[in-house]
Amino acid sequence: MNWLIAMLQTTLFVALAPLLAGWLKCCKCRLQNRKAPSLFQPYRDLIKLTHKQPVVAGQASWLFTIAPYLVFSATVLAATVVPLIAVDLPTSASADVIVMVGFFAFARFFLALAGLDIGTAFGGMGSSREMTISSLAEPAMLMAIFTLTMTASTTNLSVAINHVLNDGLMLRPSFVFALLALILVAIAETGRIPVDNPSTHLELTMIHEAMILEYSGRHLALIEWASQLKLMLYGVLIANIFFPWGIAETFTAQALGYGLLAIIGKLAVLAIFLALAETLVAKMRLFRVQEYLSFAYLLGLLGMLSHIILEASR
Amino acid sequence: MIAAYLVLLIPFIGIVFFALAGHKADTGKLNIRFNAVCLLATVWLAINVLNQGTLLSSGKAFLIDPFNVYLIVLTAFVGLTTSIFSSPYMAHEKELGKLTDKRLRLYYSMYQGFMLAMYLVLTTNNMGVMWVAMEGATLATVLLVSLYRTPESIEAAWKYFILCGVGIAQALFGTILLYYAAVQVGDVENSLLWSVLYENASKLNPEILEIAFVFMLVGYGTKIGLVPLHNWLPDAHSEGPTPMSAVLSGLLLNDALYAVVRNKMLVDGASHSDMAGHLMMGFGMLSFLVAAFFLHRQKDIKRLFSYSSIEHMGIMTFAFGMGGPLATFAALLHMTVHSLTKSAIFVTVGHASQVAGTQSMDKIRGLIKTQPRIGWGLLIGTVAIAGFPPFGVFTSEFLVLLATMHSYPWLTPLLLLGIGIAFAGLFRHVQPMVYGNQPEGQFPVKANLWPVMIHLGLVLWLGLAIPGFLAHWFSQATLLISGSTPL
Amino acid sequence: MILLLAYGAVLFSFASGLLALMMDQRQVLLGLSQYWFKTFPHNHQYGRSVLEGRLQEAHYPDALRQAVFGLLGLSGMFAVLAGLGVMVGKEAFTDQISLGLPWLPWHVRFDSLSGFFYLIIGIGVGAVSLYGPGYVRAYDEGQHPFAALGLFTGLFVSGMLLVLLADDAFFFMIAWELMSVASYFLVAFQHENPANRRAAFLYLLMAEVGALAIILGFGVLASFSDGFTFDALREAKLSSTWASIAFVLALLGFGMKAGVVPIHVWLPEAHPVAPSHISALMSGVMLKVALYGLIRFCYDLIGDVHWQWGVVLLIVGTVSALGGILYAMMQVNLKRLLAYSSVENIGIIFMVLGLSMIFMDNGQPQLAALGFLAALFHAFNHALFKNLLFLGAGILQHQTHELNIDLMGGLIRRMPHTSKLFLVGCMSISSLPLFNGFVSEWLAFQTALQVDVLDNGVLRSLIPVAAAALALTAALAAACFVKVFGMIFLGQSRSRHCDNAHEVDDQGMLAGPSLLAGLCFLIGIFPGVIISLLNSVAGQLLGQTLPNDSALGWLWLAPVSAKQASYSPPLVLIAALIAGCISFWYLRRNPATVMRRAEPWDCGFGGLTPRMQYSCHAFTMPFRRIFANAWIVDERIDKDLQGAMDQDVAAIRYQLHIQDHSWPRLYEPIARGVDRLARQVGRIQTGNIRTYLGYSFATLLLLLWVVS
Amino acid sequence: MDIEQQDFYTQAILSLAALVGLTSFLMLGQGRLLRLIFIFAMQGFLLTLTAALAAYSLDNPHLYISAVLSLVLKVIFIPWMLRREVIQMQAHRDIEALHNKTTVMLGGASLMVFSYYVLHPIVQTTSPVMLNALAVSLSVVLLGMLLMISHRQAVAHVVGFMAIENGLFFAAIVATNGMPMVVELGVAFDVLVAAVLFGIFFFHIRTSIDSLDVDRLNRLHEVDK
Repeated sequence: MNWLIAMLQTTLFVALAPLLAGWLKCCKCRLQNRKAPSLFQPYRDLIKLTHKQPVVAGQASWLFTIAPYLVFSATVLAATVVPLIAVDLPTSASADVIVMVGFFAFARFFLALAGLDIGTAFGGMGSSREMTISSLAEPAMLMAIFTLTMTASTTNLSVAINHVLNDGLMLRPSFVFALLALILVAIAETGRIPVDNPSTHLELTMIHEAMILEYSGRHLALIEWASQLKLMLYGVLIANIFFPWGIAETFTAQALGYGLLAIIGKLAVLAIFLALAETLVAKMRLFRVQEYLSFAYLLGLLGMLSHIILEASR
Repeated sequence: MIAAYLVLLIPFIGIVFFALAGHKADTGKLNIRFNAVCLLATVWLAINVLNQGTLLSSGKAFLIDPFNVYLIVLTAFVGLTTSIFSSPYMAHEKELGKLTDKRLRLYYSMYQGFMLAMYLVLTTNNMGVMWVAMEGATLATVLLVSLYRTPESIEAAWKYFILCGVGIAQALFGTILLYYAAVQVGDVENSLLWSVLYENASKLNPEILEIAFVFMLVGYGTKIGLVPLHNWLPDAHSEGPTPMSAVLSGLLLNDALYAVVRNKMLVDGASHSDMAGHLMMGFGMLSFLVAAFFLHRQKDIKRLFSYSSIEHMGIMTFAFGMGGPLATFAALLHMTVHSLTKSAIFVTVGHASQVAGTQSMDKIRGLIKTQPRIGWGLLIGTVAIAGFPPFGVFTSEFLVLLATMHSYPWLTPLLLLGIGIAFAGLFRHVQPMVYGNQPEGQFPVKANLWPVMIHLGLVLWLGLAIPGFLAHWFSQATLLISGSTPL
Repeated sequence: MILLLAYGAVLFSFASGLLALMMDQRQVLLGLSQYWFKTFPHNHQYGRSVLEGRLQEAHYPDALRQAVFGLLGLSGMFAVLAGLGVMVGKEAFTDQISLGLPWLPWHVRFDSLSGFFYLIIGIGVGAVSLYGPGYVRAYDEGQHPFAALGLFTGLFVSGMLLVLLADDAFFFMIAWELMSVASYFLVAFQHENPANRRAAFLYLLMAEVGALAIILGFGVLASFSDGFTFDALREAKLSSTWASIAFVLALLGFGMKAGVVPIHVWLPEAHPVAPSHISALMSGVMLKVALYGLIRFCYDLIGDVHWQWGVVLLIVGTVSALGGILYAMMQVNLKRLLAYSSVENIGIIFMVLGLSMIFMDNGQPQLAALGFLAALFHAFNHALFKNLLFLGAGILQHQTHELNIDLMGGLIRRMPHTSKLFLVGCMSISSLPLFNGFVSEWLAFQTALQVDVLDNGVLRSLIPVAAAALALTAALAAACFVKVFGMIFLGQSRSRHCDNAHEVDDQGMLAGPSLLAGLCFLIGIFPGVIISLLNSVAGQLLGQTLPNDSALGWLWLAPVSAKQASYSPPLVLIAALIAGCISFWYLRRNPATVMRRAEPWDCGFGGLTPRMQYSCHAFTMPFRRIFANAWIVDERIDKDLQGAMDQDVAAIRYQLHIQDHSWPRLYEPIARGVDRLARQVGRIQTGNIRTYLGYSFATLLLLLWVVS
Repeated sequence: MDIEQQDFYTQAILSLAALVGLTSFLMLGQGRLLRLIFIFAMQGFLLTLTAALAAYSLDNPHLYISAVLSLVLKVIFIPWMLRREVIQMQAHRDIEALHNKTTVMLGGASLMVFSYYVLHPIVQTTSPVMLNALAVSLSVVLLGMLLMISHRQAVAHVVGFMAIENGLFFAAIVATNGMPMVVELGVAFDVLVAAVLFGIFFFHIRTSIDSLDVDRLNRLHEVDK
């Protein structure tokens, strides 16, 4: 039963991801005084892509064709770890938050390799930048997460969320810092403004898009889906770690339903904030990103230190 | 005891014989035979000592105890292997026209003369005779250093002569002081006999003995090559014929150190301060460090290894000075393995410079490719002398280091520094010589490398396991010198 | 029995070395065999024909190489068996060999710790013995005699094995130096290249200095005890200061061999120039032996570790990890890069070991055991994947005669098997989930996150920072190996050599790496096997094992408690397979969407050329900008100008030279200082005899003044 | 110690010691080779006298042998040989200008004081006469070295070397009434051989550097020029 719920949750995760992307796009368009596409446009795009014949560069190797599947699977696996609507699911015990970061690394590894496979300048550029940014973002993210895990003295996300839930509403300075750090990292990792712009194909500013420039058809669909999933993952992380209320602690239909509603609500609000930020802030130069990320790292560090100095029991 | 007389008699005959017939074609082989017989005699002597313990001749003129018996065998052994090496070497030199018949006669005669002096230094019980023999060794070798009659070799020989002569004169003054101290407490006739002195050591006047020791140390120390009395050593080693360098490094330095240690035993018996030991430690450490730096600046291959000899003599002096069973044992072992290794190295060095036609290290290249045996011999020899196991030099250096750590821990950084620098100095020069491609116009020479292999084999054996009888002698000698055994 | 296996491993490796010497002695062997069959003519007809066939001139070299590596393989197998046996048996064996000093025979002790490292060596040697025959065939016998290579390989392996067996300081040092010297000769094997000579010299020099430091470390312990046997040294009662001095000496000595920053410089010089299977052994195995030495020295001999040492290790490890990977990233020589990456991994191991020490001294033996376990596990993993990568690099060098990453490219199509094996290595070393590297890194994080139990505020804030540095290291490693794999195997070929490259013919050369790759994956999925073995090591050394790590069943990894953290690689693998299969099946079911090949997008400029690809330097440019101070970067762009007023650029040359900070900061000053001092000292030797007499005179007067 | 209270032997020994010391000083300041050799022969003669006196007073016959040895070697043979070589090599006209004669002489004087200082501890165990004699012989040894250090002529070096030997000889006679016979003979033999070798070397050096100036023997050095 628990396993079923876990699978259901994962499926839900995968299924809802394009919706979040659509909602985000909607919000953004509204904020920019443009006419918004349908909320379900991402689904249509994905379906369209899967029906197309994929065109692959002549010199592409097997790695190029297998990479999208790997990227997608790894992201899905990451999704199994993160509690979406309920805690204490068995899947979240099979891997903890460090493994989740590992899954992200896995996906990125293959995406970057795929970018290099064809031998175009764009692919190399994208891979290089992606690896740079992510290698800076990863420690910052772990720093933020460690603050949480040290508070709850576990790396198991589900247990940690439980811990926050049980503690009730407490103002922890460390959480504030960690939250900010995690938001900054999430923006960088999911390729949003001001680090990257998902909607640009301007040659010199692309990061994520440059890597996947050669993809088409179902391969592109998988990669797009994976990145939507990743966006949602980060959203859920932020929402459920720092504002876990509403998540189901028992596996009754009612609790699960509440959980679902709660997370949808939280994500909707988060997306609005993100859209707002993307509208207000301009994309920064590539070599400013390190300052941005080191700021995130600093926040994470501050969170950690404030946990140790201000909050720890001894 | 007959064996001891035999050991002295054979080289004496050798001197006369070769002085008359040293230029004949097969003299080299004859020289080998003389040395071989001598080695047999020393082995016989050693067996006697092993069976009967310390031997004292009837007139007390000769004393064979565990401290010198192994040095005697070692001397005979190195003398033999070096003569094996010198036979083709000298023939080659004669072919090149560097030597005449007359000089060959001189060479072989003085070779035996040197051996005689060495045996006499070791076997005699009389400190005066020891001095005479030591001076005799200088006299025997000084003309060999200038054998090639080049300006450099004459200069080197002159410096060797004057510095060692003056130095050793100080040792005589020390001996006179020793005698002076001894006649005040004992009978006049036997007062210079070491065995008598050693028995009466506690009665001797410590102040006189300390002053005497200073003279001895400066005197014999010149022959050991202790810095700053060492200046003759690299010159003499580099300019003389290579077999001479091999025996100088392998034997003469040892014997001089032997003389110093004999005297130190007396001083230690008389005085309870550690003055003698501390002086030796100071000199040893200084020589070791300075020689290590000198290694970096060498251009001549034989000079390089002569500085390495200074360095190792420094270690031994240091270890003897430190006293204590462990350090003494280490020093005794080091004497053995250093002699074996260094003479082996000089053999390969001799051939290497014949291969390249020069002693200048810049011009010696690619030995392994030219003549693998010489190249590998030099390389392995250097590895051994640098103190890498499983060669015996490692064992002794290991023990010295540990003993130092135990007694004078604040000196260990200096030792560490010195060994590291010396090692770098050796290898930065040796590596380019043995490695690399064969240069144009460099061809193999006829060489007999059995001595090298035997020596290195022995050093390897000593590094892996010290045979029982040798261990017994070492520990007896350690007992004699330091008052207790490491066992 | 197990001890016999252990001895067998040593003897076989030794025998393989000796057998290699027979390369030039075919006639002797022929004579011997004829004599043998003449004496016993009746039996062994079959054996005779085989043997004589092998001894024919045409077959002899190959047969001998096979035999030598076969013996080495046997040695590896015995080592694995002995190691497993002792760890499973949880019992220590002691023995004495009557060699050595008269009052100190060689003491031998074989316990779980030795056993674990035996296992590492055994696997490494086993893989190399499969790989070796094919690899060394390429050497020209006249130029690079196999006798030397085989002899020193055998000695090297037996030296490493003996280090693990040693139970007294003297024997330990002999074995240790045997290992160093033998590997020195291997580094110098192709000595006609100046780079080899330089590397060999540097290596031997640092090995020597390190060994001296170790001897002194033993000396400190021996000063407070009576004897050199490890039993005696364990009894030594040290004051805290002396214990710390001993620790620093040991760290210096073993760290020099292990290659921690800043005493790592021999590593990136020596590993690239040695034959690849030797670099694999050096990097994959020998560095672990150094680690063994440190563990033996600190945990076993000194006994009670201080948390301050842990902090030192943590800092040294962090610096090495970050420094190592940053330097690695900038390299274009593949083996040099791998060598720097070894520095990084050793750094990680040291970090975790430091954590273990900190917990140990703070009364948390269980967490100490966790850290210890993580460190050893990472050592094991590193041995596997670094061995794999070096062997892969050897294949590449063998096939393309090239080690410069910037001149490779597109090999995934020409060398499909190699590329797959190499990919496994890259994934493991980048610590991606499902592979072994990840497990140990995960354990390392788990250790670091237990910092809450400590009281000391400094430690509590230091350790998380170190953990973040570890995260950064891992991410950088991933970037680095994306570069490596991408530049070598992906894209288009950048040189003629690579155009003509093809897959290796020799099955053995693929079998060795395949073995390692398989282990990388298997252990990534079933880490419990190694952990239970390691538990026996920790139990014997620290007296503490991890709590029932099998509480959740053998599928799970829960080092502290299931509540705190758990990881189940098999489940993850299953889930990944499910997700992958579903998506694969779903998307490919429509036959109309068959893949079509076309030209890649070239912005309309008419065809891509290999020169348009990102190169190594281009790929790492952002890192170079961001971590600018980590290297000494010398970047130069020369333009050839032509035309009127010199305004047209005809050609651009780009030069990049990247140097390690430790050279100009540490080593060059030392070298200059020695040279300067040597020059000063040389002034003693003036050549004037009167000066010399003056020295003698002054010495005499001085001494007389001193004694009177 | 009052010299009036000593017996005649002691008085004579002390006077001879003073004379030996004086000859050493004279040699130290001497720049002309032939005169140097002459003073050296004088010193040898004084030693012969001392040995003979000691032999006579102490009734020690083997000291007579020492006296004869020293007469033959140090008064006759070596000076004769040196003189012959110097004249043969046309070196007797060379006058060596000592740069800082005063300093050297003062240094010599302080060496004498130093010798007393060094040997002073011995005074407890022995008569002051012995101390004086030993101190003089030590200073002769040291002055011999100083002679070698300050002179550049090879011949002067040989003289210095032999002067050191003289100091030792003097010490041996005065302090211990001579060494055991075998040692005496051995030493004498060594000195003889050394003297012969020196002769050979003069010839070699002369042919190789065309001079007997030891400062020109400086090919083997390790100083960066």
